[in-house]
Parts: sequence; structure tokens; C-alpha cells
Amino acid sequence: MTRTLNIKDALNEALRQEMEVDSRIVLMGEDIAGGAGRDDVNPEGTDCWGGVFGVTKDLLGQFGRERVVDTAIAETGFVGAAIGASLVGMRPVVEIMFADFIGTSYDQLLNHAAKLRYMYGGKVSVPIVVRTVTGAGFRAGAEHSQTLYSLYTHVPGLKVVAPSTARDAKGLMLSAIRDPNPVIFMEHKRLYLLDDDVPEEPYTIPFGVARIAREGSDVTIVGVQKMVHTALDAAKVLAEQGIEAEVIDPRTYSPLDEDTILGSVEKTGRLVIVDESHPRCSLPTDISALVADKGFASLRSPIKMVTGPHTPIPFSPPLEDAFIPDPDQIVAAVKSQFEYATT
Amino acid sequence: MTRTLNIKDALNEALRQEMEVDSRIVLMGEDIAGGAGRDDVNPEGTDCWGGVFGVTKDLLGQFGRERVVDTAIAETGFVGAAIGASLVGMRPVVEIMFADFIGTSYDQLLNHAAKLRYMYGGKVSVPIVVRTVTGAGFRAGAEHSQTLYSLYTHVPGLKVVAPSTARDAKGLMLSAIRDPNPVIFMEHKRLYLLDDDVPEEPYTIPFGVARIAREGSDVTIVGVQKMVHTALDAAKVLAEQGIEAEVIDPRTYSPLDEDTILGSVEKTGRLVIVDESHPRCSLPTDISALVADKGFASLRSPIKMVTGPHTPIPFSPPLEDAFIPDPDQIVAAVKSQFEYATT
Amino acid sequence: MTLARETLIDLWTRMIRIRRFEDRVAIIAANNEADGFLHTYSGQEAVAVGVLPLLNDGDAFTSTYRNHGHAIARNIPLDGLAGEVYGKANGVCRGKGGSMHVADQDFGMIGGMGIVAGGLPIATGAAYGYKYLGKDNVSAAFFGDGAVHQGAWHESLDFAALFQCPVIFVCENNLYAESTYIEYHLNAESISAMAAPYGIPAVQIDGMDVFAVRDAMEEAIERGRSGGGPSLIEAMTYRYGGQYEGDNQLYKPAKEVTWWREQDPLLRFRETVDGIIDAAELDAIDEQVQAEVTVAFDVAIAAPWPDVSELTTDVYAPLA
Amino acid sequence: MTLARETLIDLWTRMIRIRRFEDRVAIIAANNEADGFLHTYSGQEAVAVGVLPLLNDGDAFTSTYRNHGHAIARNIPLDGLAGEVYGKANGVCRGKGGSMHVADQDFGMIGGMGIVAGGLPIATGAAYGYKYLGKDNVSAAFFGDGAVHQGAWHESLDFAALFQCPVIFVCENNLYAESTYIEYHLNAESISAMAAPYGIPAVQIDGMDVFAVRDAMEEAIERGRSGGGPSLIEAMTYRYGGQYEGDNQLYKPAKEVTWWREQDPLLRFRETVDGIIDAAELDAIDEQVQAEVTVAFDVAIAAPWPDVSELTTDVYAPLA
Ligand SMILES: Cc1ncc(C[n+]2csc(CCOP(=O)(O)OP(=O)(O)O)c2C)c(N)n1
Ligand SMILES: Cc1ncc(C[n+]2csc(CCOP(=O)(O)OP(=O)(O)O)c2C)c(N)n1
Ligand SMILES: [Mg+2]
Ligand SMILES: [Mg+2]
Repeated sequence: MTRTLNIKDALNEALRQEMEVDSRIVLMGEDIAGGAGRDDVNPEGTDCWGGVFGVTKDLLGQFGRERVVDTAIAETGFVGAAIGASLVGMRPVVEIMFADFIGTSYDQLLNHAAKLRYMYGGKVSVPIVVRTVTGAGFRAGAEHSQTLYSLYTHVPGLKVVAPSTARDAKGLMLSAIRDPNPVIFMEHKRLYLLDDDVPEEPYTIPFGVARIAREGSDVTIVGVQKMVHTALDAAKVLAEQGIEAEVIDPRTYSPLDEDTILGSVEKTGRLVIVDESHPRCSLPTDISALVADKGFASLRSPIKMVTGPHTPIPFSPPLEDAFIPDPDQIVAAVKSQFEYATT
Repeated sequence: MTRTLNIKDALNEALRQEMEVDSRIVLMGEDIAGGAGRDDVNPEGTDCWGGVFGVTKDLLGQFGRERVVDTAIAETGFVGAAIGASLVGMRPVVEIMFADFIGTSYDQLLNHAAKLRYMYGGKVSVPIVVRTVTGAGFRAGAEHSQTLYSLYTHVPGLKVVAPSTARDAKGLMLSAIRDPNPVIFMEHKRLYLLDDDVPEEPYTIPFGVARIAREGSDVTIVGVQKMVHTALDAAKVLAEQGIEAEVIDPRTYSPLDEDTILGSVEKTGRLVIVDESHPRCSLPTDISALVADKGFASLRSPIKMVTGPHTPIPFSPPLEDAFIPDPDQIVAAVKSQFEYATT
Repeated sequence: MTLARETLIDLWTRMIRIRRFEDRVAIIAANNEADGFLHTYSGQEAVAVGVLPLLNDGDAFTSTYRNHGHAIARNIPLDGLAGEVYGKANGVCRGKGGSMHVADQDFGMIGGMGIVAGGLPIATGAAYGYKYLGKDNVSAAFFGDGAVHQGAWHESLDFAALFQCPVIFVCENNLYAESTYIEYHLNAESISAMAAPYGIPAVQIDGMDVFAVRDAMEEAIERGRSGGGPSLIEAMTYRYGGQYEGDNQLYKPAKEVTWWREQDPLLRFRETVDGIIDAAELDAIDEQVQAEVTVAFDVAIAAPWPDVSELTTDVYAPLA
Repeated sequence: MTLARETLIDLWTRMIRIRRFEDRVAIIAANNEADGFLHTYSGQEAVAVGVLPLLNDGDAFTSTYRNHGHAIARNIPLDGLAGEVYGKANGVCRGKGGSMHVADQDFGMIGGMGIVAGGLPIATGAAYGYKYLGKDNVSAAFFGDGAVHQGAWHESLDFAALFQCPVIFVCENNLYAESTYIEYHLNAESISAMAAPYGIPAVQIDGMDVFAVRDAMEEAIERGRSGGGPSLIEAMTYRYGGQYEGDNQLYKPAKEVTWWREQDPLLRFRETVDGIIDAAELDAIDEQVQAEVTVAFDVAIAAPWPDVSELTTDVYAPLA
């Protein structure tokens, strides 16, 4: 049975369903329930926040403060604690409220979560999920709008997941929790309210398997998280002009489904990668480099990247809008490829 | 007048010469002088360490503890303090002892040093230099051997410099100190003792200008820091086989000299990028993506990347040796390109 | 009351200006007339106004996302502040910062920082710089009760103590870190008690009393300027608004709200100056300030957006 | 002396085993027979051996780069340890970790961590996990005097206090953080004094006296297992070697070295057990231990290198 759910509620359902069957799971983060220290005020079991974006809403009522744990504002403390707890048999799911705050706990992820298994000869594993919130377009300014996918994807030992639909969000979250490795689970703040058909029962979506969001034969467009939807918008415009774009959502960036991307480019001969992140050492460069090596023979035109500029993210609405790639830019990139082919 | 100096001493000379003429400069870091709190024991003005690798050796004697400042082990504290001090007129040069420790101060660089100017409408600038030590091959294990260039290069607002020769080290350091922006200055621990002819007088090398380490017409090899030398070794082998490689050292990764790389590929038609870093979202992917877009028309064969694997860095000597790219791998990559061309 | 009449008037003006500005921000937020997270300062006016007028030219301070009050207490013009809230070209940061990142170094305001405790190392470094450069300036760093758990908080106090930097750490203890009550998260007796291991002199004071704040700040500044190193002030205060506008504040007991409303810093000020300054005079200033606020927002609303070309400027400072 | 004879013998055996192992490491380093940074533990034996034999099965602890002593105090076999120092296939981490990253979870040793204070949040989390899972285990975290400045140190004590985690923070205060003397960098009276704001019970003890360390640890463990939350132990000790082998230690006054050498934990032990255990018996154990160490290094030297294919294994755990 499927119903319509948005990403926020799909994630909430995934967390709830898995917590119901696995008592090792706790959620930890700042105000993920809310009102800690004020249970006298809130009606029994009511969370007054449920997270800034409501992803963990109502879980307190069902699971109590033992399992929905509001922490102090100390990301190194609670991310590190999650690592330690995972080593003795727990399955912590922690929230870093905004991906921008990575710097306050990065050492625990870079040098500990990611490396303990390897350094210690394969004897341990670190089954934690770090949920965090990405993305521009919320008028949240330079320190609450970054994506920073590449800072995690660069690091061996971490897995990186970033759903763009509610169906994927639920299935990938269940996979993330069950994965024995540290998983960075990135949720885009401007996608939370996006609806999709979502099965009621629990299900998993494997990592490393891309989703073909639209089939097409003329150009491959890889969209990074929210940009999948921008790419689909562009594909509509292109279709009106007789160009059929294939739109791919990698869904997980580490591991990356190289085969689906390469297979698509083999078919289309053209590749555009769209990402709102800063352009340097980014996912688009990663995917471009993959294809410029292993898919070179298929390429009929330059690989184009449509990304945010090499600037911090401005607050001012018209500037922020200009920061984020739009369908026109994608269409222009594709058009340039077709022009290239004919010159 | 030039003499032979190694990179360590060239850096030391750059710091000394600039400190002599600019009293706003202080050096800060852990044990960069050494023996703090024990000046009773050390003969007057003697530093017992001068940094783990001796880069700041003897500067204490000349400049005193006011300007060669041993800090506590608190990278967020002293990197942040450097930012603040730079805002009121100082020119701090701080040392993060190993690049691996980035996670303990990353927020100050990502969200403050890099963004203050932009967020605050261009009114401020943050003239700090963050010296740090990169690289494998020192048998230093997973937490003291990383390069992590891409974690800085991704971030708009930071400049990233990584010399591979003593001459460049001195000139780039002087540019870094005089630059009004935050500069991450990456020194490879396995290159410190490499000699070169170095002018005695102070001189600068501009950022964003690559060095052509070897001219050649058949293939372009871009080497990342220490890998410049590995690429040169490979070029010798290739030359014996009739293949003339052009070896490029970008020297600064942000800004990157795109023109020199594109110009070279236009001439050679082939590109190999060599870096000991982990492969995902890295500098090689960045450079590959640049060429797969703007240099596509020149390419005669797939762009090859020779990098460390997607694994933490092992301690065991034979494993670590296998981690680091060697000339054979580069030769093989180039050969594969020539074979491609003929199929 | 030993303060001059004009000083009293000045303190009142700055406080009421903050309140009226934030009243307007709350309306704007309720009507969805401006974008982004808006963190209002109402209730905490006595802290900013107790602290900031005492800074000299050349002194500096760091602020947080909750920074309108700090900007106004430093007399940063209201139109530039209103412009920044909208992201207009007339904003103090030309719209690039937004409400959370207000800054104007000409007024000593290094800027509003969105990372909890992120400003503390920077304010500490500014103080370090003053000392190194032989200036008798001081810096201040504002932070909330929730910030004390951050590593950056610890490393800042630690650095300041080690190098005896003339920085004043100003805690606005409004009892809540977002929706989390202080008794849940604080391990110590008080935040001022946490300064002890660093050897940093600290006081807990009534943050609803602008005079108490001012006295504590005077002492701290005197210490800083005379080479006595860092200080910490814990000002007990209350925010009337939510963590940001839109927060329904289900976590606050009604009784608590009532109690703190009775401590309102404007009310307390009126009580203290009763018999010294006529209520009508204060009311007249209030009215004048309301007019100022209206004008400032009119200017901001009429101001143009920044040109899209500004997206890519100001990333790097040009070489000299 | 209330301890059983066999316990005394056991303590001695572990301490002398550490010393003899590190003697050998120092020689290896001097002769350049092994690669990498080698941090020896000689001088600090009473801390590891006071603390670690008291852990139960299922308890865990984190260590630092200076971890050989901790491994040996937990009776991790010497050949695997020696193998790890060389990076051989017989190493406890199959050579992937090296001297700085020795680990064996079967002995409760989560592992050696190269980032100063990096292990503290993890040990705290292990303790959190025990509590959540309803186990009466405790965890311990070793750190040096230099580590207290790190944000991670603060956030760990803070977290442990907030959730009353049964973790024991064990400071090996050997007076130096690399070449920096404690009186330069420490702002507090002592490291134990720094625990006060967290409300964590803390003691400063003689870290050259294995019995004093053991007593403090017993008390802390009792507190942890009975739901009393975290503890901190500051053990005053001294490292005889440099920060790592090769450090010429110009920063240590000769007098200080002499004084601490007189406090040698092995010497102190002999004095304490004088009249209870015959010196000859202790000597015999010493000799036997020296033979063990020789064998362990012989085994390690003879062991093969890991196969190059292992470079890319153990990055990710396989799905169940
Ligand atoms: C490092 C970091 N973690 C989390 C947040 C999200 N956040 C913003 S404000 C806030 C609460 C801060 O409370 P407090 O310090 O008491 O300041 P107040 O808002 O009450 O003035 C949190 C958790 C953040 N901005 N930075
Ligand atoms: C975050 C971080 N900063 C710096 C270092 C480099 N470093 C390694 S050991 C050390 C000194 C540590 O001193 P202390 O904590 O007293 O431990 P000890 O070696 O004396 O046992 C330093 C600065 C590091 N490993 N990690
Ligand atoms: Mg607060
Ligand atoms: Mg020490």
C-alpha cells in the first residue's frame, strides 16, 4: 500500500518503523524533541519542536526521552558519543542541524568514524547515521545554506546519501540505519515538503544504485539532490525542442553508481551535471572525471557542469536565486553541446 | 644571488625575512619554538624544537616569544584568534601541525575566515596564513599522513598553496603572507629536505601561475605537490620510450592556473593527473573536469588519474608504499592513452 | 543615580529603539514580509545597551544571529539594518549577510555569526591583537547560555586566559537554548561559575537592569584596558520572542513569562529614573523612535535589490 | 598491603613488561630498525597498571598514540604488539594501525588515537551505550596534560556529566605536552580542578604509585557501576623518553629528571612490597619478561608483511 507522503514525513516514518523493531536505535541532537527540562510545561509526551524542520516530530511521544535525546549544543561531544555507543552495540542516529556545522565535529567523522575500522585491522565497525540538512533557497544565509557533499564524499570509510524524493528518503534511511558503516544522510531543506507515493511497509533501497528519473536518448543530465528536480524541469523544456534528456539521480554519492552513469552516457554521448554546490573539487567534477576516463569513447561533446559559483551563499533573495542553478542554465549547457556537435 | 636550500630552510628564510620588515607578523602554533615555560632550562633564546619538522627553527632567538608564540593544543582557539587578530591589523601565520588535524578547527576556516568578507559586504578581509603539513610516506599512519587539499580548495574565500620546490616555497610563502586573504599553505613532510637553488633576497611568486616543470609535446602530466617529482621520474622513463611528457606543477590550487593546463593539453592532446590524495571529489577530478569541458576539443584519449585509493592511509610500510602513486603507474596510464589512440 | 542626564536619555533611546525595531520585525515576520530566520532581541535590551555604549572607537565585538539589538546599541543607522533584514542594496552588508550576519566594523561590530560560539575565538583574537599592537582597546563577545557547551567556547576562554587578552565574554543567559531549558543542559551552578578553572573573573548579574550591566561592563573594561586580562559577565535575561520568529514557545511556562515581563528592562529603567526624568519625556522619545523605525523600513522597502553582478564580488580582497 | 600476593605479582609483571618492551622500542628507534613516530611509555607504568587490570570483560577504554603501556597492561600479547610496531601481518591491527593506533577490542582496548583528546568523546559514548543498554560496564579514556585545551575534552566532560555516563577520564599528567611545560599552558590550579564546573568528582593522585592509582580507579569504577556517573583521575607522572623517540628533551631540567627517576614506579613498587615479596622473585620475573620481549620481537621480525591486497580491505564493513 502506498500513500502520498512528503520527504519529512517519509523520514519520520522510517525512523519510527525502525525504532519500533530495533531498540538499539536512539536519536540524538539539538531540540530533536524540544522542551527538554520543561516536561512540566508540555503535556505528557509532547515534543514542542520535533527538530527545526519537524523530521523527528511526535517520536518523543512514542519512544520517550530515553530514545529521542535532546543534547546540548556540542556536536563533537554527541557525534563522538554516537561513535562510542555504536562500538558497544547501539545504533545511534544523530542530527547535525545544518550541514554547515560540519566544522564543529569534523574530526570525529574524518579521523574516527571513517578510520577506526581500517586502522584497527577490520575488527570494529561504526554503525552510526549522521542526519544533516543541506541546501540553499531558504534565505538562511551563508552559514545555514551550504551542501558540502564533497567534504564527506572525499573521505574513505564514510557513506554519503542524499535522497531527492520521499520514496527514496524512506528506503534509503532504512538502509542507512541497517548499514554497519557510518552513513552521512543529507536532507535538503527545500525538499522536505515534496510529496511522493510512499509504501507504508518498511523497505530498503540499496546504496550505490542510481535512479533514472527520466529516460532519454540525447543527453544525460545527472542531478545532485534537489537539482534532480531542476534537471527534470529543464528536460521538459528540452523535450519541447526535440531533445530527450535522461535524468539520473545517483541517490548515494559514496558509493556512486558508476555503471548507470556510464551506461547512460554511452547511449546519449553527452553529459551535463547539475549541483548547487560550489564548483571546485565537487561532485560534478567527480562525475565528470569518471566519464572523461571510463566513458571517454562515448563522449560527443564537452562535459558541462552547472553549479553554484565559487562564492559563499548570499542572503539577499535575488542574489541567492542567482546562486542556485536554474533550468535555463541547464538548457543552455545542453544546447551548447548540440551546437558543439554540429561545428 | 642564489644558493642551495631545502624547502624547510627556504620557508624558514621566507618567514624570517618577512618578519624582519613587518612587525605585524606573529607565528603561532604548538611547539613552533618549543620549551615554553622552560626558558630557565634552555640557554637564552634557544628553541628546543622549532616545530616538529624544524621549519620555524631559530626564529625564537631572533624574534622572541612575543612573535614566535607557542600555543596550547587548541586549534580552534588559535586559528580563531588569528582571524580576530588579523581583523585588527595583525598578520598572523599559524601552524596546524598536521593537515590531518583540520577537523579540530575547520569551522573557523569554513564559516569564518572564508566567509566574513563576503557576508559582511566586502568591508573586511582576513589576512592570515595557515601553514600545515601534508602527505604520506613518513610511516605516520592514518591520522598523520593525509593531504586533504580538496577540503580547502572546495571552499570559496580560501586560497590554497602547495609548493613542491624550495624556490617556489620561499616565493609563495612571501606572497601568502602579503596576501590580504586567508591562505592555506600546505607543506609536504616528505619534501622538506629537497634542495633547490633559492635566491637570497626576498621575492614573490604570484598565485594562480603554474610552473612547467618539464616541457614536452606528447602528454600533459599534472602533478599535485610531491607527485610533481614522481611525474618527472615517470617522464624520464617515458622519454626513453620516445614519449615526451610535459609536467605541470599548478603550485596553487585555489586559484588554479587553468590556462596553462588547457594550453598544454591543447598541445599534447593527452592528460594524466597525479595525486596521492583519495580519489573522490579531489583535485584530479577538478582538473579533469576543467579539461573535459574547456579542453575537450583537444583530447585524443581518456583523461587518466593516478591517485591514492579510496582507503585510509595504512601504516605498514609495504601497504603505505602501495598507497602512494609511483612512476610505473603513471607510465602505465600514459601508455594506455597511446594505446587508446591507436585503437 | 550618578549618571548624567544625557547619558540616561541616551540609554533609554537605544533601548526603546531596539524594542521598536524588533516590534516591527515581529510584524514583518508574522506577515511574511521578509525572508529568512529572524531572531528578535526584545526583552534583552538592557544587556546590549549596558555593554556596548561603553566601547571606545577602535574597540570591537562579535555578535550572534540575534544581533539587531547589538547593532542598534552601537548606533548603527536603522535604515542600513532594516535594509539588511530584507537583503536590499542599502543594507549594512549590501544584503549579502542578512539578519543573522549584520556587521559594521566602522562601529566596532565585527559581525553577527550564525555558528553558536563561533565568534568567541575571533573576539579573543582581536583582543590578542590589541595587546600585541600596544593598543589599550578591548573586545567583547556576546554568546548565549547554550553556547557554553561548544568546544570553541572552551578554547576561547582558555586562549584568553593563557595570553591575558583584554576580551570581555558577555553571556546573555535568557534561560533557553532554542527550546531547551537551562536546567536541563547546564552542568554547573551558573555560567559564571564555569569561568573559574580559567582563572577568569566572572560575575552573574541582573541583565534586566541596564545599570547593573553597565557597572559590570565598566569593571571588566577597566580590567581589560589596564592589562588585567579577560572577564566574563553572565547577564540573566529573557527573550520575549521565540528562538526565531515563528517558534510557538510551547516550552515556556506562563508564570515565568509573566514574571520576566515584570522585569522588563524598559519598565525597570522607568522605575529607576523616576523622579529624575519625566515619563512624558521618555514617551516622547519613544514616539520619535517609532517614527525613525517607520522611516528606516520605508527606506529599506524602497531601496533597490543589489545587482545580480554582486553575487560574485567580495569573495577575495584584491591584492594591494 | 591488603592485596593478595598473586595480585602484587601480577601488577609487577605488567609494569616490568611495559618497561622492558619500551626499552626494546627505544633501542629499535635509536637503530632506525622500525619506521614511524614511536612514543614510549616508560616512567608512566603505574598509571596503566593501576587502572587497566581493574576493568572487567565488556568494559572498554580509549588510548592515545602513547599506547604500548595500555596494551600491555591489558595483557594484549606482546608479539601482536611488536608486530604492529613494525607493521607486520601478525600485528594486532594487521599492521594497518602502527604504533600510534594499537587496538584490540577483545581486550577492551578500543584503540590508540592520534588526535589529541580525540578518544574522549568515544569513550564517553561507550559509557553512554552501557547505560542505555542496561549493562553495568564502565569505560575509561586516557589523555595527557596537553589535551585539556581541546574542545573535544570539554565537550566530552560536558556530555558525560549531562547524561551521567559511567566513564572514567584518566589524565596522565607527565608535566609536558610535547616540549611545552605544564606551568606555561595550564590556566587552572590542576587538571582535576578543571572538572569542577561539570560536577565531575576528580582527584589528583601520585601516578608513580600503582597502589594509589588503583585505589582511585577502584573508587571511580564503583561510582560508575553503581550509577554515580563519570569521574576524573589526574595521575601525576613523568615520561622518561621524549615526546617521541628522537626528541632530545632539551626542555627538561636535569634536577627534575633526577627527582622523578627517584619516584620510578618500579622502584616504588619494590619499596612497598619490601618484606612481602622477595626481591629475587621480582628479579626473576624481570628476567622472564625480558625473554618474553625478545621472543615477541623475534616473532615480529620473522613475521611476513601484510599482502599488498590488504591495502584496500577493511574500509567498509560488509552488509549483514
Ligand atoms: C554549532 C551550532 N550548532 C547548532 C546551531 C543551531 N542553533 C542556533 S541558535 C541555537 C541555540 C542557541 O542558544 P543560546 O546560545 O542560549 O542563544 P540564544 O539564542 O538564546 O541567544 C542553536 C542550537 C548553530 N547555529 N551552531
Ligand atoms: C588535535 C591535535 N593537535 C596536535 C597534535 C600533535 N600532538 C601530538 S602529541 C601532542 C602533545 C600531547 O601532550 P599530552 O596531552 O600531555 O600527552 P603526552 O604525550 O604527554 O602523553 C601534540 C601537540 C595532535 N596529535 N592532535
Ligand atoms: Mg539562550
Ligand atoms: Mg603530557
